[in-house]
Amino acid sequence: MKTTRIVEAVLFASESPLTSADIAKASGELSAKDVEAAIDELRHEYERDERSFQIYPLADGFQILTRPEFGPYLEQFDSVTRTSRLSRAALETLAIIAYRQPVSRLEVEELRGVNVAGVLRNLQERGLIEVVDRAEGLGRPLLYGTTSKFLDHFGIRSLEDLPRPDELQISLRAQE
Amino acid sequence: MKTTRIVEAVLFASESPLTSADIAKASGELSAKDVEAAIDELRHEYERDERSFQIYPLADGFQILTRPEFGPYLEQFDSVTRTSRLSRAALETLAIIAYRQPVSRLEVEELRGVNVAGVLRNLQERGLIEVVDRAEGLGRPLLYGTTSKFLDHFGIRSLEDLPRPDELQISLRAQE
Amino acid sequence: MRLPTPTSAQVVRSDDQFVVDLERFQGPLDLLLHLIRSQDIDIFDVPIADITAQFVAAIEGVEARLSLERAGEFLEMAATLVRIKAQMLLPRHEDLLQDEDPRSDLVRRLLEYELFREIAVALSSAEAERALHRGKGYVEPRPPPDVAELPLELTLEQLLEIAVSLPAPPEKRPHRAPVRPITVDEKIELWVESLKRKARVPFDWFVQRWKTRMHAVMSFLACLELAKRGRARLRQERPFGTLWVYRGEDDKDS
Repeated sequence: MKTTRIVEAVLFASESPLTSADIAKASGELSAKDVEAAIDELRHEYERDERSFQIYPLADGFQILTRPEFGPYLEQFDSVTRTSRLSRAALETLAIIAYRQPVSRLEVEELRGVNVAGVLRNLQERGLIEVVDRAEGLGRPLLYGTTSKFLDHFGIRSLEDLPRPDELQISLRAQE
Repeated sequence: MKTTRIVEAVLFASESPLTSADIAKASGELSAKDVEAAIDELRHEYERDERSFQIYPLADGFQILTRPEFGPYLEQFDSVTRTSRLSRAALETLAIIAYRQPVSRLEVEELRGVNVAGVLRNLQERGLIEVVDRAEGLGRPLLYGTTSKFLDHFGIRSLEDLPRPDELQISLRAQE
Repeated sequence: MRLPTPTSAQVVRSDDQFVVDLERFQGPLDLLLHLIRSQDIDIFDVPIADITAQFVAAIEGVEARLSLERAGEFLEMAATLVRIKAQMLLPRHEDLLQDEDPRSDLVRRLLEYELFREIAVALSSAEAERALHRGKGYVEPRPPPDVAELPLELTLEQLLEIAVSLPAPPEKRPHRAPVRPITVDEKIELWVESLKRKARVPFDWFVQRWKTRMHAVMSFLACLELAKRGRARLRQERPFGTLWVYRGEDDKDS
């Protein structure tokens, strides 16, 4: 196996920067000097081929990084692709809150059969639910409801506009 | 900026497989088709230049991975993460979920003849399965399915690429 | 690397007794399949009396060897085998077509389990193959976009579909009394909490989720009380427009 290829594989797969001496351990026949020569060769190849990555010498060794000029593309990529698709757990929780609000965490957990603390936090961060009241009784647990952002998202004016077909089983305290 | 360079940068800066449609979002002027053409070109370049990595189709998308022949060299580096192998119980459970999804815990237990609550929790924590639906009927039990991380873990392109049961040795034995 | 599938080495005959390392088996189906396959028995014509005897011998003392739950799984299978054995002894009707072989259900389960066991082996080698490849080890950290800013991919139809799929709430006494006293103080507390998080809150938004008029009245009285104390300001741009409740600037209480 060619030295440059081994060095490239190690640099690619490593989570942290590696010194030439570290990299040399990949194979019994390698010296730190061989590794440095290989890195020079690779750097030259990447430059010549206009690769979008390069090997950079850092304080504690070498690391392959994306070239800085691609930063804006990565940012654009992040902001568009990381759209908030809700998990099944989050969707179920949101549905329960939408149809049964104001509702306590305990009640949601009884309906879903699992702990929902993390999911509630997530939905709160997204601005879809909020604390709207406190229940009577022991510890006066927080009660959750949906936000105006929730209504806006679905283009409905008020909670009364939420469809309530007959087969809906989780509702319908709201109709008292 | 050349399309191939942008595509390369986005793939290079990702820890998990990306679909061509997602990659296209890095720039307003790209289509999924452009991205696929760029990936073909990059694959060809990496092959020609004998790079130690290649772009592989994986989990309904693409990811840059080191070539298999470098596996042994990478094993000795602490800074290269190793994914732990799954137990036989986990593999059998995953096999059933992969082929029968969406499937309830009860169905999995009937097929394996053992309780699988712990295994399911474990697989869920590892992100290999998730709740995808609820069944009809009493209590509306949760139904499980595999995630894209499942495909990634086993190097599978898409669910359709799973070996068909009739391709497996065993069904032949059953017909004897 | 392949899975450690049970081999005949795990069953040792000593004094006409099977000594089986049960830990190596995934469960009763795995053990039963092993007994059948390792002896080249035709799975469609299993000598049920022999196999039952072997199975029972193999799991002897299982309660002490495995956890209660795992032991239960083996014992349940033993009971099933004994029942099938008994059914086989019963005289069968002449009308054979109608009369299903008592073993057929078990055979179907065994074949199905064997299929998945085989798939698991295939998955295991796929796993090993995949483990030879490594992804990029280090990816420059990028600031995560603010989740609250991201467009949410969810339609009302999807939400409804999820809502419909949810089970009915368990029948039991209601969590709260149907009518509960509503006090101004309670509403004041609520407004204060709310105004801590937001500079202004529309009055409507706050009362619309309760249908009873009493809530609206108490909420309004609470606002007036807070305004009096200087902890809130009320503003309405035009008649019948939105009534906004602002956080008070001269918060006398604090």
